Amino acid sequence: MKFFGLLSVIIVGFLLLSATKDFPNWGDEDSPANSGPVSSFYIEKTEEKTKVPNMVTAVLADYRGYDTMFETVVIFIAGIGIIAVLRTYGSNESIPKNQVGDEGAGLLARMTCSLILPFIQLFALYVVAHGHHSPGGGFQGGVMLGASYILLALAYGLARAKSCFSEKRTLVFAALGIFIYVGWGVLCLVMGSEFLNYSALDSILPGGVEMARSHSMLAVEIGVALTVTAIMFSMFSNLSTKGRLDKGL
Amino acid sequence: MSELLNIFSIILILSGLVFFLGASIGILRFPDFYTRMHAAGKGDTLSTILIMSGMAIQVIGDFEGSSVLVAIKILAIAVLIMLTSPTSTHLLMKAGYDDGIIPVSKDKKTKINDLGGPFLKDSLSEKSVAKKKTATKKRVKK
Amino acid sequence: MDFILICSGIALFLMMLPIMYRIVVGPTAIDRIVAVNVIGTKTAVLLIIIGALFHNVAMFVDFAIAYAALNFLGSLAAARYFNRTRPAYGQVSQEGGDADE
Amino acid sequence: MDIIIASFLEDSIVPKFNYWIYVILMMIGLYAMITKNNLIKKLIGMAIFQTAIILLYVSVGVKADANIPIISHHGEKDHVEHAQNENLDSASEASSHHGSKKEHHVIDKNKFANPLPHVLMLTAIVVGVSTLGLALAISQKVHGSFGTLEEDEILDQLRPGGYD
Repeated sequence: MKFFGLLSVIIVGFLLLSATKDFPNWGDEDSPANSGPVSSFYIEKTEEKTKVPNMVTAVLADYRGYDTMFETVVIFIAGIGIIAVLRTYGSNESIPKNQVGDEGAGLLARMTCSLILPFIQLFALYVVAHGHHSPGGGFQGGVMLGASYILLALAYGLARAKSCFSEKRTLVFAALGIFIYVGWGVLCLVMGSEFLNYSALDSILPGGVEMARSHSMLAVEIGVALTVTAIMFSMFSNLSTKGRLDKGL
Repeated sequence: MSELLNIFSIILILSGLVFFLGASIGILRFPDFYTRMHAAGKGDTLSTILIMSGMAIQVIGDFEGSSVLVAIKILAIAVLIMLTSPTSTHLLMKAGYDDGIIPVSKDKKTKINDLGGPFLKDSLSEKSVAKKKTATKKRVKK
Repeated sequence: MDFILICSGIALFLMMLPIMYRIVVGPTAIDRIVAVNVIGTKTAVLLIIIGALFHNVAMFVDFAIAYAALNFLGSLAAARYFNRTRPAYGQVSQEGGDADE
Repeated sequence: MDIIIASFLEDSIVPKFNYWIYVILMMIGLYAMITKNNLIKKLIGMAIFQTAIILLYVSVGVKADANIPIISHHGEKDHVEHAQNENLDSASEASSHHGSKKEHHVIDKNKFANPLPHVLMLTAIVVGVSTLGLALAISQKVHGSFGTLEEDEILDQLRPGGYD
């Protein structure tokens, strides 16, 4: 088995490597991917049309809005799937009350976490809100914010984290994020344009068409960040307790 | 940037590299887990702080508004690592201690119970060890 | 100045190699995790140096903060995992599995 | 012989080293997925495979003299201004100094990396995290009902006549 596995892997690798001689060189500016009309349009026109210097955020939240919307739905479905697979309800008397993990990770870790947790959460909000001008956005900031709750659960025990971010609240937040995203698209529809065409919102948002698109991206990113935060924490708490949500890792 | 500041930052960066060399050799060469942890915790943190300070001085340059902000962020990373790296080393050390890793000693006679810690005399009982051993044996036989 | 930055970056990378050796052969699992932790903090430093080489530290510093914070999260989770599973060995084993992956 | 090796090195390894790295990473991941017996190790192989694909896409979007795809007007005045002065004619520069919002810099597309692969890979990473989480949940469930994560033992138990 090992031999055949190795043989097939080497054959696949050889085929792929023999195909690379038709590929563009490293750093080639005239390769089809780099000189194509789509990416040139994104680089040259994004800031003019949306007033967002970070092209990745602009392309992610505006030009490819459908893609990102269903990406958020994918995360939501993954979280729901994990809950459906793992979560067990009912009595948990069979678990012994040794609870090594319930009181957290000791005084030193608690002290450190209480010092750096506000910093991490503030930085996560900065990443979400400043994603137009610096690397960041909804996914990244959501992961940071979810990581802060995971840190809380690791240091103080899962019960403490659940008192801040209970299971019900997790699911509500996850659904709320998608609701914000889709609702923003429907708002565009109501204002007389296509779904997720933010330029229709210039009559209710200040600053003209470009700034309307920029602000809409911020709203959409906030929705993405809510969903990602909630689902990350839900994933951690379900996976680390085998779906019982009683004692932390 | 003044020449003096530049030289100062270069000295900071190079000294950080020297301390990191110590940490890396220590992690490579020390004989057992606890001493390796020693090298990792101290040398790593100090070298990070030194290099970060040097880079912050580099970035500040001619004291513009935005570059001061960047320098503050870099120093924030240094503070973050200064807080977190010893903490994680301590926690991992505690985990290894509870795990029953035996420290190396000259006469090689130190047993796990000699240290007087809350070791796994009863929790890692002989029964569970035997059970695990038979389970692995069963796998190997297959 | 660029020369010194490049040299220090390469030196950092070369000094990571012994630690990577420790990741590969480390006798215990916790050895490996400590080595990964050290490499994580050094990666944050390396990101700052790369940013200075690209004259764009303002952008790269955000990556470095995120990396440093998440690195601590990883080692804390590993420490909690090893701290919990082993002492609870005998008690948890009654429900079939001894540790969750 | 040396000449052949040297020309091979010069033609297909040095200018295309990113593909070599991605193929090697992908082979590691594929080997782990095929031959490893433990389900968690298979998942680790899958994660390495995804990383290789991400590396391929991102490395295709690299340009030689390019920076990250974020246009920065503020901050690092000296470098950015210096970089943009090369492709500014004097008229637009004068107007931009007046701070009028309508006038924009002419953006040289060779100064910025291709943003499209970054966006695609951002979504790919998100899908990777989702699938990995779900796969871990399912393997926990497998461990709960079979007591093991080794593939052959699970197959033994599933086979009719196996011990169970």
